[in-house]
Amino acid sequence: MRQWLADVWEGFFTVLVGMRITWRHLFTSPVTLQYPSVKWPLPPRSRMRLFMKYEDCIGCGQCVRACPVNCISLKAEKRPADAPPIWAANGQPIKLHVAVFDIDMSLCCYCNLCTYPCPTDCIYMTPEYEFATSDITQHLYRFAKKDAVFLTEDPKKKAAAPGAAAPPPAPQTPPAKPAGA
Amino acid sequence: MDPKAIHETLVAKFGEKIQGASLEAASPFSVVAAEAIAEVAAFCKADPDLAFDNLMCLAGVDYPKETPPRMEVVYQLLSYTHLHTFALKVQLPRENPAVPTVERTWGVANWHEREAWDLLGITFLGHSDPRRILLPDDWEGHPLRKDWQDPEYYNGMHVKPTQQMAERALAGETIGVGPFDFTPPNRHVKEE
Amino acid sequence: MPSETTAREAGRGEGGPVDPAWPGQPEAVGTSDWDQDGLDTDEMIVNMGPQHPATHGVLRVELRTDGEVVRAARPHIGYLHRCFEKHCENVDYPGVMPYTDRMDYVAAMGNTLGFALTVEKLSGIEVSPYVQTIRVVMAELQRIASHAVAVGTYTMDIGAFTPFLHLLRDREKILDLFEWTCGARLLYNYNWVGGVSHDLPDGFVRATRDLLREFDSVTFPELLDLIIHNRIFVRRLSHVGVCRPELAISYDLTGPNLRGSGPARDLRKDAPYSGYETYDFDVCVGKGQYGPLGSCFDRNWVRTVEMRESSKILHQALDRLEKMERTDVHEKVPKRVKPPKGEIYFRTEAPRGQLGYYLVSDGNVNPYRVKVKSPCFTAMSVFHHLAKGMMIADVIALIGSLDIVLGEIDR
Amino acid sequence: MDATYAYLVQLLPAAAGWPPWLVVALIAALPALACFTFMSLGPLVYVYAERKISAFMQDRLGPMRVGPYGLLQTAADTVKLLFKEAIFPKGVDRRLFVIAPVLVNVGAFMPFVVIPWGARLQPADLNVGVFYVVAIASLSTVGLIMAGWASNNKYSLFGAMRSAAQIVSYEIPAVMILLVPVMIVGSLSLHDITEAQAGGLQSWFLFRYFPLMPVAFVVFFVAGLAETNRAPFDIPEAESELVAGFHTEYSGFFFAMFFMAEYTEMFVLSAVASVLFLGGYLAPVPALQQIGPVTIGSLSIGPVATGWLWLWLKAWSLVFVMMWLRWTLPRSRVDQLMYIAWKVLLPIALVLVAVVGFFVLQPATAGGFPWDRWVGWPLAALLVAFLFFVMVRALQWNRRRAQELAAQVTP
Repeated sequence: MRQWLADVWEGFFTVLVGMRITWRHLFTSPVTLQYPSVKWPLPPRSRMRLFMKYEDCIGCGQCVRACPVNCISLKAEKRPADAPPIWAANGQPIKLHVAVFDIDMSLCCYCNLCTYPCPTDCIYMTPEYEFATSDITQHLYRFAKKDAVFLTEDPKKKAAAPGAAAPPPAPQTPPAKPAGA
Repeated sequence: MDPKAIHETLVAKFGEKIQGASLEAASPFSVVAAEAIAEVAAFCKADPDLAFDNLMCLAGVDYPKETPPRMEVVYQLLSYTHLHTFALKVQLPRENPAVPTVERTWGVANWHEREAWDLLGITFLGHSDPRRILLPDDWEGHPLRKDWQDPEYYNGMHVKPTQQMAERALAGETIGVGPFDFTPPNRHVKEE
Repeated sequence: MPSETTAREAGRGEGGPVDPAWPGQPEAVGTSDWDQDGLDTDEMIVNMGPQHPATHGVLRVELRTDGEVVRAARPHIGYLHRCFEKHCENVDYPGVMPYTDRMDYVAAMGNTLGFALTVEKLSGIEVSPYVQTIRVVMAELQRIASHAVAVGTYTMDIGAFTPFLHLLRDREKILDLFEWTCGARLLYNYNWVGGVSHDLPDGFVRATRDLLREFDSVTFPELLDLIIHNRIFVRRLSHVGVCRPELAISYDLTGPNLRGSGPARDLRKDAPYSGYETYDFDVCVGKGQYGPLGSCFDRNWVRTVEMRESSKILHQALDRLEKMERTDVHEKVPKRVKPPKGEIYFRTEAPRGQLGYYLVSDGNVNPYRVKVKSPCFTAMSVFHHLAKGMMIADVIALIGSLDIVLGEIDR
Repeated sequence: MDATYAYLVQLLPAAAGWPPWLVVALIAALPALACFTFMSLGPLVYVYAERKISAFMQDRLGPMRVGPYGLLQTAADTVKLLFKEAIFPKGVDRRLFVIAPVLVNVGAFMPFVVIPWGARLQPADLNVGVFYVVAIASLSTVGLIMAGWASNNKYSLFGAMRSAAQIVSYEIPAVMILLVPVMIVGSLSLHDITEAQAGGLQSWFLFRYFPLMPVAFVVFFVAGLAETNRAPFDIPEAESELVAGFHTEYSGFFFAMFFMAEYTEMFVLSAVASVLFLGGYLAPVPALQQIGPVTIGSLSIGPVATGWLWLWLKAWSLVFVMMWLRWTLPRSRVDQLMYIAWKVLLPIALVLVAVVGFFVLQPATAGGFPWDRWVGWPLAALLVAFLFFVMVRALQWNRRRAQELAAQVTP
């Protein structure tokens, strides 16, 4: 009987304790957001959609080899010998003509492994995350451009040359790159 | 007990049936004759000095390029009493590999052995429930074998994706979006 | 309250195939006794899953029930099988990392940490203390996040929604920290062989401290009050799914599932890695305060208090981080990860238990063979033993208390 | 009926000359129509309230999209449900499948006939009102079993069986408790029961025989929760166990009908509980029973009877408590449910009936009042204060114990 009473009382009491907590939460401010109208500010390192800056790609194919899911397909051919020399923004000469650079974002696993080996940092992940479509072919991003405007001067030489009027248009590359991956 | 002592205990008990050992490796192990594994396992569990009451992992490995080609089953043992670990290894022929089950010693072996059968095709003699576990029941073949070829179809479905979009694009189909004439943010986030 | 036992006894009492091995001589465990043809007339087969709301993913359980009482249960797994182990043989070591993330997607940090440590051990790489401390911080934050999901979804299985969302709220804050650090919220690819992918951002320590303070002082006591000590919750669980230590060890239950049965075995104490031996923390075990030791309540209880212990470890690790000099987190990352020929079995204490990697290397850039001993896989293998004689509602409680993630079972 | 007739004649003086059958049909149809419209629109509000309340308790926002603050969300949902295809799965018994939701709704709506909204605002003042409510509300059980059986689904069948067992068990303590006010009043008419509580807050039955009637109220409320399948007794539709219980296979409009019935039952139960214990349409202070007449300039309004408002408020606050409970508590198990019904509620109810019956027979306490006013009320104040004190102390103790248990986790 005593056990019975204690059980009943404890059942009743723990219910009240729980109710007290939910009552308190009734008046705390919500933590959720109204998503499309209010957006969470993303931290700068967010890894979302991949982007490849075609003007800086030297066609080395390291990203293709690093990708664990084979979502990058690249076709590069030798530039003709008589073509004018061009450079990537960090001063790497572009020896190959990148005919095709496709990223299938429907396969991408957002692991960020492709961005590390890139010698010119032309492939990187952007904080853009709203790219859902109802057509899966819209997830094949074709980065190769027919009419790309390349740097025709070596940016390093230009920067070093005395009296260079303006800095090169493309942003500077980061100084050091972590090894590996 | 250190691996050497464990190995010696096993050799003293089973003699010829312990065929070799590698005691300096990162995970030391003894090689046990296939037909003896069940009794060795039972001994390992029952012996108070060894007291391997836990089978941490049971893995099958396929070595087609070794001479002779073989399959291995590796039993990773742990004793919760003494907190020492050891491994037993069984070497099997690649054709019709079969080894006695140890599920009566460690209950967990039931599923591990089913998995080894499922993915590598190693038969466990005397197993109480020799069904596939991860793959569908009507799957043919054992994918973790090194000579495994993906089938074209399974139940009328393409096992491989028909053709990836990138291949279609390379073949000249006009799909996909681009080119992109802007530079989105985040380019040099690596340096910060 | 005697009703819990009577229900089970009714299941084991008259008629019906009663398993002689339950509650189990360890010699007889391991056999399965599903007899499809021997169905009694008053029994029926209930198919629970793979689309059942409470099977934590795509688990399918066949139940042979007599009324509400389960006579026999047979779990079917593999609905989420992606053959992770085959993938590993075809990609290089850094490329394996994203795949390990996707096994236990609720606790991805633990998976990558385990694989990174395995490869490091085989190749003889020692990471700096700074990286080790970062890894500990991340692993413990992940443990809190993972247990929050485990306990939260468990309360939802039992029928209470509110604690689930309260816990997810705190988990989101942890995920914010992860996103801040490495850019991803769920699948991080953060632990690398020989380092971590990003250094901690400035202000990380302070933000983590704020989070922990709120967790310790608000969420955790509220969780205990709201649900864990609730009488209905206790009554639902405290006599259900009792797993004795011998059975647990024989079936290789690890982590909170094993500790819920009594043995205080934690790899962070028994075989420390990443400098866990230098932290002061306790191993949480089930106490059986409301019923027999090893019940669903005890397993859940261990998870609950482990969050508190993780927070204790985190406080110490954050103290060290503040004093420590920063080193390059990529310092030891090899240009090409090529471990020497050999094989290794290495295990870490992931949130769900011992996560073991059996790695065979033939000296190439690709692993020759990777076998994962996932804690959920072994935890699920004991299911048919514990489920016998339960009621259907208890089956849900049992699945939840084993805290399975189907991505890891099926791999 | 008389009142309705009076209204009718007032509105349409010509109606007095109509043939009697038409008049009778009209005076029967008008309140029925009014009742039904009011009540069937009710669930729109309840569902919205439930979603908002649950959201706030879980630190969420709840529906916000449709209309300002999501006010039109339930309307949109209703439209969606009405336009959705009603799917008949293979093997259902079509006739029963269609009748079942109708029957459940009949059981849910019919009790409104006898609920008094004011001294003369009552569709029908049956002299067996209480009995009628109990009898007609049980009709929905038949509907639930029909639904479970007709669905040709094992989960539905489980749900139906559970609900049958549950409602039959909980009917007994509920009816026992209903006896208590009936004994005090000596009438089964809900109107008479309400009128017997006239005289302000202190003469409500909740506060008579002080320690007894609150307990009776709680018992009745708990039994009512079980009868309406609300948490923590929502096991017939326990979504984590039985997917959705008896309405697993229902879709579209039929599902909407079950949904409507559930919320209507909630309101019915709350209204009946208010009538029996909280004074029904009576205001807590007699002066508030009617407002007015208010004279603004030359315009004179009133007197306006506020009875309907009071009943509505009381019922609503009980509905709120039900929602509050639902979002706090986990679900209990079938056998525990039976335990609570037979071993907790029924003994308490029996004791209450006996003791209150004794008091009713005693001339000194027959009205309930002399004993109450001078002993009960001070006692009540003391007891409430004491309970408050105990609550606070126990909370502190609970917190401390939780912390202790969390602290000493080593074996």
